[in-house]
Amino acid sequence: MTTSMPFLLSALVAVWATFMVVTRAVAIHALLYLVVALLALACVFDVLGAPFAAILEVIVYAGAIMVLFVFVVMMLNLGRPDRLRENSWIAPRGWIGPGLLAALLLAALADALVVAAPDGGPIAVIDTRQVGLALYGPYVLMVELASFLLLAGLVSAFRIGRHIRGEDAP
Amino acid sequence: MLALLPPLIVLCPLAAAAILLLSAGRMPPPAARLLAAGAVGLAAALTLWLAVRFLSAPPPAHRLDVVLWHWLRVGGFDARIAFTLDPLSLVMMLVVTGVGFLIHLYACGYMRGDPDVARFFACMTLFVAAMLVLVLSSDLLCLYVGWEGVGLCSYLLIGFWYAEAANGVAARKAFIVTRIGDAALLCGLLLLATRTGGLEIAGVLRSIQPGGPVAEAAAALLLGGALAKSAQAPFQVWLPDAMAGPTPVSALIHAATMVTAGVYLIARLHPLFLAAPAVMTAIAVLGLVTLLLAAGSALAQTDIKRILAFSTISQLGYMFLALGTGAWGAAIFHLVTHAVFKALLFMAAGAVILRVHHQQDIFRMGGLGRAMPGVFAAFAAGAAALAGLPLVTAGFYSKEAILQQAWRAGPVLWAGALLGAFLTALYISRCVFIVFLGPVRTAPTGRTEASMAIPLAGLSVLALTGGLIEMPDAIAPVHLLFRLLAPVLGPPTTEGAEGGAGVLLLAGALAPLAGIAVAWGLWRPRAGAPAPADDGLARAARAGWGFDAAYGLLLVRPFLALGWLNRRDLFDRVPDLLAAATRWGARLLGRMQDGQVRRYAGWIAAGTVAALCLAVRP
Amino acid sequence: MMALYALVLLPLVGAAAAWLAGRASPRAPWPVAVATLVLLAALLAYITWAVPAGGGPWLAHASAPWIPALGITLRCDMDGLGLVLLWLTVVLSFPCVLLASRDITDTPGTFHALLLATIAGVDGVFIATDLFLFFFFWELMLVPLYVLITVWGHEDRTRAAFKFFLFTQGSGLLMLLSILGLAFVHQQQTGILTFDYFALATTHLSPVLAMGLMLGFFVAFAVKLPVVPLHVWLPDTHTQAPTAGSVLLAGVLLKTGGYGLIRFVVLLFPDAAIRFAPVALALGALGILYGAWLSLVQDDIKRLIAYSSVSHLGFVLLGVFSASPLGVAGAVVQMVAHGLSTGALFVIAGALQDRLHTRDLRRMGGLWPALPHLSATGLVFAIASLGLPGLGNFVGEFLVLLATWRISPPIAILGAAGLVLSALYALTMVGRAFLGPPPGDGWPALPDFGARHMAVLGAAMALLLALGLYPQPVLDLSLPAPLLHSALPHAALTGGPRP
Amino acid sequence: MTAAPAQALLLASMLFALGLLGVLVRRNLLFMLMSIEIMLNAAALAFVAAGMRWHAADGQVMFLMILALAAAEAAVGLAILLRLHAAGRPTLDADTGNRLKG
Repeated sequence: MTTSMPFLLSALVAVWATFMVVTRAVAIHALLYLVVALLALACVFDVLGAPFAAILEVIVYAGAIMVLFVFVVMMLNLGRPDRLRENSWIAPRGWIGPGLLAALLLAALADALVVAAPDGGPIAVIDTRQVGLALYGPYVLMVELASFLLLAGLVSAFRIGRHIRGEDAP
Repeated sequence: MLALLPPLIVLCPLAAAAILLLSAGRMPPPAARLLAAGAVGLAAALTLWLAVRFLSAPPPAHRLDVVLWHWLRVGGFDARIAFTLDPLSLVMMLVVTGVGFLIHLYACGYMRGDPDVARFFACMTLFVAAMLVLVLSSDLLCLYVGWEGVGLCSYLLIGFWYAEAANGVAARKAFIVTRIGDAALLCGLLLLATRTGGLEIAGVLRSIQPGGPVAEAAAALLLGGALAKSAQAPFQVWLPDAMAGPTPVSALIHAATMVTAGVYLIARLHPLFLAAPAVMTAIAVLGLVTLLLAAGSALAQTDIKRILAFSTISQLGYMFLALGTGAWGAAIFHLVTHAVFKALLFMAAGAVILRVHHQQDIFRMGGLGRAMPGVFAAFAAGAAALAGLPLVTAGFYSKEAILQQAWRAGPVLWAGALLGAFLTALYISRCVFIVFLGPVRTAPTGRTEASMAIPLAGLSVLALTGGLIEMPDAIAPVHLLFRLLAPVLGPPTTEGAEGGAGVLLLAGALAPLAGIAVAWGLWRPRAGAPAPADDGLARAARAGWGFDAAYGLLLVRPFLALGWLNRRDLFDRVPDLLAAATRWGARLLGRMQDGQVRRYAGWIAAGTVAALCLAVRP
Repeated sequence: MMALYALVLLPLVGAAAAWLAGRASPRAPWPVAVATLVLLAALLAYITWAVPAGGGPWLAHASAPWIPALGITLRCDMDGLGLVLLWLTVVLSFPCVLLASRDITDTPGTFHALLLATIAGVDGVFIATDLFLFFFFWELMLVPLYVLITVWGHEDRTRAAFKFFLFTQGSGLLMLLSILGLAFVHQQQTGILTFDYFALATTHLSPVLAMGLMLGFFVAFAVKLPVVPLHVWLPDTHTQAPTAGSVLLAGVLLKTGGYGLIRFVVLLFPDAAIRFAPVALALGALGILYGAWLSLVQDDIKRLIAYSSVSHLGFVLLGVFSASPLGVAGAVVQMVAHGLSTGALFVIAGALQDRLHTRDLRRMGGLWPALPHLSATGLVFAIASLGLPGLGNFVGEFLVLLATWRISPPIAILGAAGLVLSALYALTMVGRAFLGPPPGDGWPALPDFGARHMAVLGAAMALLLALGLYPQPVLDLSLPAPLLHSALPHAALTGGPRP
Repeated sequence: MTAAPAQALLLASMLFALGLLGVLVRRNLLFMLMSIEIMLNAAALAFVAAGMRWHAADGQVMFLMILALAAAEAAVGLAILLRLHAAGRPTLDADTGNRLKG
């Protein structure tokens, strides 16, 4: 089984960066690692022949959503005490159970892959046009659903975040 | 006409009991006394008339069957309420109604002033009715009705003065102990009914196969019932306590009639017992053992009624000894004479007790012979009959008949019975000497009523002369009773031991005289106050040789203790356990939903992993 | 004969009337209930009188479609067994209403309505021969009684009622499973879905299946009877129920268990029942001894009586599973006699609680001078309860023991030992409650039983005496009618156990 | 340029497991949100890899759906987070989340 170098590299970066996200104590560091992981994932998408997905990953995820996170982190006003508390919260003892569970999950998934490994084949690029045709053809209902979802998210985020200052105090 | 009489005789006391019960205490005491004594007196008169009619013109085969109605008829089993009149039941009826009437008469005087006299007489008349049913029944199940009925009346009357807690306990003890025997008797009936298809006495006796295990088992089970009812070892413990009842009750139920029901049962079913030799031996041995144990206990008692109670047990032992040796007629003879003289003794003792303010300790009495000569004479007559004073008392002749039979069955039995006769004379003479002779310790007051004196006089005469109906050949060949009973009990076995008959008679006559002489030596009136012996042997004898304590320790206490331990019902814990398990499980599951986001996520993940594992590798 | 339906409908109509009357006036429901019972007794007398002479073992019949799609009909048949138990129900309803329920002040309309509804359910149980209908009535008698206990019971009523409901309901579901299983097996064999008793009786069952289905029925009826390991609901329920509920429960509802054992366990599954008989006999003997033993050590008078019920009904189990007409007749007599004697004892216990405000025997004693009539009736029924010959209980116990002895003498001996224990607890109860010295400085003036109580209890005593001395009418009626509606002559069962 | 779908799926599995680890381990709501983003991305990757295997656009359509979902989730989640912070829970401790009520 051969593996292309770009896939391997970006995959490694993605896993490493993700691991760093999970283990960082400082929020902004974790966030930056998350951006790195997302960018590596975009590379993976590209290698898998999904350039449209790769571009959206960069623009929407790493660009828009992560900026949202950054804004929030800035508003949270985090400092040294937060970092120390964060360090105490991720003490090694708490890792055992979740680690076992995650390892078990990974093993189960890997096992599933061994049982029914999809055979590899030549990668054909599926471009934006094809995606667009599918999206506004058979999946048009899902587009509507996604728009509803986003609208609902917008409204609720607005509703929840409206009274943060001032009158909410009581 | 003759066939109407037995049911009518039963009906007299039964109707009186029903009226007294239904009046619910509203009947004035004189009316209640009149009704009860009148009803039993009427029954006695009818019985006497019946006896005359029966003896003057005996029905065919000397028996008269009166079927009243079919009681149970189902699935091949048939039981009837039916009476049989034959010489045996006639003799028993005469005893029950005759002695019963005199005791009722006596009770009219004895119970004067008791506010609850209607209840007393209701139970007494009911008892007479039940006892009559017992002796008249021609069906064993019908007999069982009377058998339990007399037990119930005994319970009610022992506990008559219910305000005293001890009386209630004694009553319950009497009922329960006899009930144990009743259960054995019932099992015997079940066995017989299964084997013979019915419980009619004649049919049962016809179908007996001698020596078979069925006969042995049935006889043993019936013997259990008889032993308990007649207070024989090992069931004798209830009778001394039963003296808690009023004295007429002790006289009627616990001396004259009910306790002899066991003797009657065995005599009635004697072919069954003849078919079971091992059981016969057991009867004789148990009778002898009881006779000696109880005589020993009587010797150590201080309560006059308890002396008489142990004496009753001892005399019943004589009857069982006779039964065990096959001397049915002798047993019935002694039953009759004992009914007379023991009723007399109890009633005389009751008269004494009334006059000395319900004092029952003989060591606080004394010198009463001068103050109440009539009662003294009556008691002395009874005591002489009990001791078996030669030639002039009824007790001598009946005891003599038993001794003769015991000699034929075996010298050991005879020697034991003779020792018993000596002890009997010893303890009753002790009682007479201490109570009636010597200095006065408690001054008697009042007078003995006429209604009490008349029965005493009548029974005194009977106690002295009643034995003349049946005499040993060596004295005079009079066999009125045995010949009367012959159609039921078979011809009397008077042959054998001819050579030694005179010697035996002499020995039997000397033993009571020796007892009286020794008693005179020990307890004759002296200057100092007599005191009860208090060594270990005397204490053991006074306590009835520890049977009570042993039963309490081995049976009653463990049973009750286990019951109290399990009072909350072991099985009741099972549902509680189930409920606890459910609650525990609920708490466990509830802990999973504690509002901790991360734990929820963990559970979701765990569930996912589990589902995944199942989906991938089923 | 449509009169059979009226047996169920009349109490239900009476219940509705009592409820409506209760809305008008709190004193109105009682006369309504009494009138309903009088009508019911008249109706039953009419049914008894209308039985055609020599018309075979089934005395009356009624049938109408109910849910045709599922083969469920409103089929009712009455045989002698049913008739005897119906009479017991009607007779015991009178003490309930005449003696116990008049003093109910808390919404008496609803109380009487529920009481009558329970009676309607019991009536239905004794006549229904469609298994679905039977189950319907089985539940109908359960639910009103549950409410009766929960609302009008004593201090710990909620728990007791809940226990009662769980036990009877849970076992009832087992019975429903068995009913459905039997109906489905029958449908597989014949293609007809029916719940008809007589049709289902012809179903061929494999031994294992028959045993399984029989056990479903057995558990339901064993809980009701009750049989010893399943009896635990009974003492609590009896103790906490209002007096009328206790009387009805002990006198009548327990009998539905015995009736069901005869009608549905032994007759529907004769082979399985005979194979199961050794276990059932052992359980019966255990029940007799265990009930009597625990009865002896109770301090609560109602609990004592409740455990004595467990002991008495062990005889019923013995009789039913002795597989002989003798035993069944004995079981029926025992049920009737137990209903009368224990019902009366519960009336007396209830009266004691009303007067002394306690059921604790340790706080009683010496009541005879204070309450002579009450104490005397208590003594009389205690004596009946200990099985004195000449009273009904003895006839039942003797016949059962005789039938048992034919099969297994050791079991019969254990049963006879129960008679000793019954004397022990009955006399202990009398001794502790009525005899002995009164506690402290005597009892204050207490109202004794009046003429109404004495008359009703006296009637019960007279019935017991009649049952004890001339039980032949009940014995003749008590044999259950054979299964097949037409062909079998009556001798089929009287001849002994079916092969 | 070849990459077996199995390898892409393996990568998705690893990322998902890491994300799960983050959700379970971290007490800070902010980090939990980040971990959720990782898990969403892993799922998206699995879709894209599947689409690649079948040469179909459906995988990327699903990716778009997940993207919308993630955007909505981030918006609402971050809003809640800010509100919590403002309402006196500056530590953003998830373990005290059960005290939301009352």
